[in-house]
Amino acid sequence: MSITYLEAIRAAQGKALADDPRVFIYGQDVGAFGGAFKATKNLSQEFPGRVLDAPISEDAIVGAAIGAAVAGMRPIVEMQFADFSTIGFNQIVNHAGAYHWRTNVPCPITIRLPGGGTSGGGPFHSQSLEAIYAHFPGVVVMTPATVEDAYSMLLDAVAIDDPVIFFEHKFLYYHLKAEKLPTEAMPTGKARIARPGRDMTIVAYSAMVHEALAAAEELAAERVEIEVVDLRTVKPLDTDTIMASVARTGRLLCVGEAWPYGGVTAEVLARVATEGFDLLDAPPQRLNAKDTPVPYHPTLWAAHRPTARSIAVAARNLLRL
Amino acid sequence: MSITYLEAIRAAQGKALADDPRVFIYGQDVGAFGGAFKATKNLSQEFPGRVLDAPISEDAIVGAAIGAAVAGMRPIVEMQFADFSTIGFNQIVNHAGAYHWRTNVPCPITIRLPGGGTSGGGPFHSQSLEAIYAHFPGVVVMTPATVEDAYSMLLDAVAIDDPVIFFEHKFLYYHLKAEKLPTEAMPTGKARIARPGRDMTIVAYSAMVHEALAAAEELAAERVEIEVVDLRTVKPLDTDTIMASVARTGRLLCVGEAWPYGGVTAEVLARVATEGFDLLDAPPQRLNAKDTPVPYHPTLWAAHRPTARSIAVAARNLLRL
Amino acid sequence: MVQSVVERSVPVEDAPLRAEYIKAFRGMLLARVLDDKFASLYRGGKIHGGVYLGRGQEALSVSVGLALRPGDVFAPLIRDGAGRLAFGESILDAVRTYLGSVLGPMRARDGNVHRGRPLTGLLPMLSHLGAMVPVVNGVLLGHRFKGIRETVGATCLGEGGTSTGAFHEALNQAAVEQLPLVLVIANNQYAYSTPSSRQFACHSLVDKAIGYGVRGHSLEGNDLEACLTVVGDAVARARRGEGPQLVVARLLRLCGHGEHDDASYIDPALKSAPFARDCLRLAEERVLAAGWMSPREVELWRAECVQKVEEAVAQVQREPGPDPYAEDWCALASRHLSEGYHGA
Amino acid sequence: MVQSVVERSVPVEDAPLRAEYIKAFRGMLLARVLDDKFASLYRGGKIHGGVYLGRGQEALSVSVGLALRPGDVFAPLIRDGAGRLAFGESILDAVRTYLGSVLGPMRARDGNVHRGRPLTGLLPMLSHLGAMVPVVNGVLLGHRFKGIRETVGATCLGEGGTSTGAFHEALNQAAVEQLPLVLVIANNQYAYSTPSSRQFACHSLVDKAIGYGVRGHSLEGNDLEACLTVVGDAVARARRGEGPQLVVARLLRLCGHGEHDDASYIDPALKSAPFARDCLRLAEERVLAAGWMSPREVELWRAECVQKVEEAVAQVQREPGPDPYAEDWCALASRHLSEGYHGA
Ligand SMILES: Cc1ncc(C[n+]2csc(CCOP(=O)(O)OP(=O)(O)O)c2C)c(N)n1
Ligand SMILES: Cc1ncc(C[n+]2csc(CCOP(=O)(O)OP(=O)(O)O)c2C)c(N)n1
Ligand SMILES: [Mg+2]
Ligand SMILES: [Mg+2]
Repeated sequence: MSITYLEAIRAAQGKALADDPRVFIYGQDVGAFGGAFKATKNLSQEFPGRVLDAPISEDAIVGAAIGAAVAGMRPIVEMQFADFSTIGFNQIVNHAGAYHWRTNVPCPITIRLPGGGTSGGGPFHSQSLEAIYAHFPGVVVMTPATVEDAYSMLLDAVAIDDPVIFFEHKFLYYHLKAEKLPTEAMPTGKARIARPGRDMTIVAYSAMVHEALAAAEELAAERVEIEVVDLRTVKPLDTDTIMASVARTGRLLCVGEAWPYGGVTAEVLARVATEGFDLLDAPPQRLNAKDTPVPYHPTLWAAHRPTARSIAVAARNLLRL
Repeated sequence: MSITYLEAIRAAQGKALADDPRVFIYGQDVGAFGGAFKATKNLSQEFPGRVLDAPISEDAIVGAAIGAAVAGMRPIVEMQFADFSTIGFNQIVNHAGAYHWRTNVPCPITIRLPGGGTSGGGPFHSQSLEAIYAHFPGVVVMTPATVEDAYSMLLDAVAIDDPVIFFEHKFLYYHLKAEKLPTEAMPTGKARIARPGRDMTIVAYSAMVHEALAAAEELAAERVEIEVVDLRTVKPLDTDTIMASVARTGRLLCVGEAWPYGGVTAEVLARVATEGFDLLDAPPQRLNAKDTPVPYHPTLWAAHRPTARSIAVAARNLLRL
Repeated sequence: MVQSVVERSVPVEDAPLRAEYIKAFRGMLLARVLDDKFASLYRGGKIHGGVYLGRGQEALSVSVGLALRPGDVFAPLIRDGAGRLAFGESILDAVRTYLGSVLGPMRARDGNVHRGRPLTGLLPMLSHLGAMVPVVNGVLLGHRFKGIRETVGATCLGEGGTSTGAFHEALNQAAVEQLPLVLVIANNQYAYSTPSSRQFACHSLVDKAIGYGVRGHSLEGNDLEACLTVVGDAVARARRGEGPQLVVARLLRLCGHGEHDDASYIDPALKSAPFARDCLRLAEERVLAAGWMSPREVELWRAECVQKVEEAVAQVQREPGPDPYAEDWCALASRHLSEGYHGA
Repeated sequence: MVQSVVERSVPVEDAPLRAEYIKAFRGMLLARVLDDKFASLYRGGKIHGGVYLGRGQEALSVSVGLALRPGDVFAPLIRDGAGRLAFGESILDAVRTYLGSVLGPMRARDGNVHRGRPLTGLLPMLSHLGAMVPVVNGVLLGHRFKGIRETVGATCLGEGGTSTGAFHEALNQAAVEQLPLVLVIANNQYAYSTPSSRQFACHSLVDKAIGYGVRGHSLEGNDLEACLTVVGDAVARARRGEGPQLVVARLLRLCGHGEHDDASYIDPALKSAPFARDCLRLAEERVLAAGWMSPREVELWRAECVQKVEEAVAQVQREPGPDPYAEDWCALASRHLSEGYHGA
């Protein structure tokens, strides 16, 4: 038996619904249809009345989730694509994000955002928006890179008393497989050493973890041992694990699929430069998507985002510094 | 005669309207009333039919500005507060920002966002959102800190063939004064040395330039010469000027009124760490608002944002490193 | 879609609503006195930031508060001082929030009209107009999930707020889910300085009801009896499961947008329209004319209101403001997930 | 507010609209052939990303395109292949965008239905539903400022798109400004898998018109004559300065949401409703029955369409895709303001 990243997300939602009567799911086409990506397949049949189809009203969807949370529920919102969350932006960052701080009442909502690029997705079905959410106070931003994390972090997200922005990567949905679902997991907020190494640290998250691992594999043949850190949660950022890794390797490359300006990679570099300056044997580097919209055409798209190849090139350059 | 920051903004709009028939102004209460802050005072009387009151529809306001720009106009949009731009977010970042790249047709709109904190403003009338706009491709983000820049950069903004997000700081509106309006100006995209010094570089923008200058003044009494760089435009970021200053001083403190995660300060630190690592004699530092919503109460507010005092403390600490 | 239109009510000699009317009038007067105090504190420089009053809108607002009961949810807006008090908000909560006492419900973190106690059903507003409507829907959905029956959710908007996408998405959402939402629109002719002619083009905002498939009600918002009747009817219908109710009241704002604003843009012609008459004065005339209260009773109550308000203000002025050094700057409820990282 | 409701039209022996009807029918057929080709290219794995067809919606869509003229502006949506062609979009533009040719209007940067040429009045859609409506308003405002008269702006939405805040804000904006906007709603019963019962609760979407103060029109969207008449009337009224027009058509989507979708969720009962009949077949029956075209003429035109489409596809398949090394990754029109900084 093997289970995909997407199935893990479905399974986590099924478990959350089964375990906790406060949980419900709200989003476009999530009901009988099972969602645009089938992440809620069969759930409306298994849990009648608890998986609600929403109108095309992202602002009202998030607003209602906030109200339900205040009334004691644990809503999971599915946006059809992360890109459409820009319509629910105000409710997410201003209302949900500030709720606990203003009122002392928690606002436990989980917003599932199918994000990241796929071939042919184009400018508005490919975005990686983690940084704009992480910029705001009061939210937790998760970016699971593995099947196991997709499962256990989503369960965590539902359990957490704060708004969680859960970026699931569409590129990983079908391709990424695991043997079985985990029974235990690292705590939220802890990064993971996805591959140990001593010559350089590559910090990555979401789909980029796999590109980084592939690059590390490639460089292993050149007798370079790269440590890959999977952030798992980009906010809070596990600065300790990053710093400990950089202390071992002396070199840092941070990779993100999002745009560079003010991205997660900028935040990681800023923190390491500030707090780990003396650990560095070379200037820290980052690799991001190009600063243009995400292109539609596969060959442009492949050049727009970081890939194992471009990461390997950047890593080799960094080793030479 | 003296002219305030706010009057400069009014004057620039008057000049833009007078010089270019393609210019019009659209926003809530901007007409006969002259705007919530009076930034368009008398303009509807002076330019009949060219200053339009809008309904409370930020999304449609920006959308209409985009359409008008495509039809050859040069709209200036006023949002009543920068915070409300989260409602027009999708049109700004996705539609306007991607327009030229997708279609090869420019989208010259100027969006004026009265931003930043004032005493008693509270969580939703105080935000500094420059970083979330700068994260997106295809926009120019301006943050004038002086009366002269408020004037000349706004004229530039209207002339530029791209969407310009123009952050005017409410705290500077009435307090900041100049003798007269400038007749020439630095080009957009160039940072300014607001105060020369050789011991440390403080990079700041918008209202924080004045806090930084006050801190520099304070430290001057301690025989420390601080160079203050006013970014003027946060995107594009004038990395050259920053780097040249850091090359002179060896020390960098970057100050922003926005939240830290992925802020302009993170971007500046990341670039300096990457490209100017060897110029640094000490770890680069940053100072930001606390990672919570902006508090309503003046004493909380004063502790939430960087001030001359906290900048001076941070600067002294950095000098000791 | 059926529409109830109530025109100005004809005074009934001894209406059965006598007790309710008196209660409402007293609530309106208390709200006015509190508002007046805020205005004077503002003029005296004692309040940080803006002050937003409900002058002229008390009849409508109080009717909303009175029609609700414990367990219901209410998301008032900037002109709902009367409705808040009627729903059970204390004078202290209002004063503490305006004066920035840490003992207030917002603990000086948020101010003025941005106050509430979500767990008692009083939702603190977001500044962004329209944003409260879907949140009320969500609470009602939550009640439905939890099997809590016969609760109602009410929220108020100005006519300007109807131009927001949030209003539209949420009213439609309530209609699709058939939620017991009562959405009260105070068409006070202006959104800040913007007249209705620049805000919408329909004949009356109640004409929107049919396009959402909800019941519409319209009334003169300065007529307390009409307000009590129509809002009461709307709330009762929602409670009975008849789905969302859209109430549209016509009135005039008898103050500036905020206390910084002299409202000089208001068309003088409007000021002499019947719907522009002060609802509080009309209600007072009515209780006196009907002999429901004597002039002395009214004066006693006014004096009592002043005393309550003065006492609250005096108490709060002795209360501590926030201590920034005691503040731990943690936005998350899950403290263990807080980075505590502020970029410094 | 006045409302024109046109029920299914009674065939007129030799209607004056004969020429227009034939033109429309030919346009529908071309659009169908092109759509079929996209579907087969998709099945053959030749298209990256999704394919969205207008099958069953050609009568409505073509009527919009035909009612417009040069100088007008049109913001089509995902099911407007027919309207695009009628408005003047070339087959090549469509094929090049789907196949990612750099010679296409979007230069392989954007794909499938996200195409247009703003300077010819054909606005490329944003994916976010509803977002095109205010942009059309803006173009019309621009025309007003520039003194360009009697141009019309049309845009289409599905019934699902009416739930967006963008739709609401923009229709209200058009009404306040009295813009010549024609907003055409294709109520094809489903938004992706979501039936109208989960999308809105009003009786008919045309009931929204009165709440905006705009004229509403409703019709059966598979009746080409009704489409030509009603859409033509709406466009003419807008052009005459009668303000925004809301057109609501009832029909059924005769394909999946995209070609990846088998649409198995569609209620079989709906499929046998009169409004579910294929508009193209109905139009063909009509031109044949009226003797406006002979069967052979129809077949010749169909063959010609196939040939045009095949030629375009063959040509585009020989055209280059984008060269990432030639790409300068500059999102700004003001190249001198581009940082050229990509974080690498
Ligand atoms: C989305 C949004 N845009 C702008 C504002 C700024 N603003 C605050 S109150 C107001 C006018 C509100 O008018 P109306 O809704 O009619 O209520 P009234 O003040 O008349 O009671 C405006 C524009 C806001 N709060 N929210
Ligand atoms: C704001 C927004 N939310 C979600 C989507 C995803 N989406 C694309 S098409 C679609 C269904 C549209 O239904 P409808 O408007 O009825 O048009 P139809 O496809 O039936 O022609 C959805 C939900 C989107 N494009 N924009
Ligand atoms: Mg109003
Ligand atoms: Mg549809």
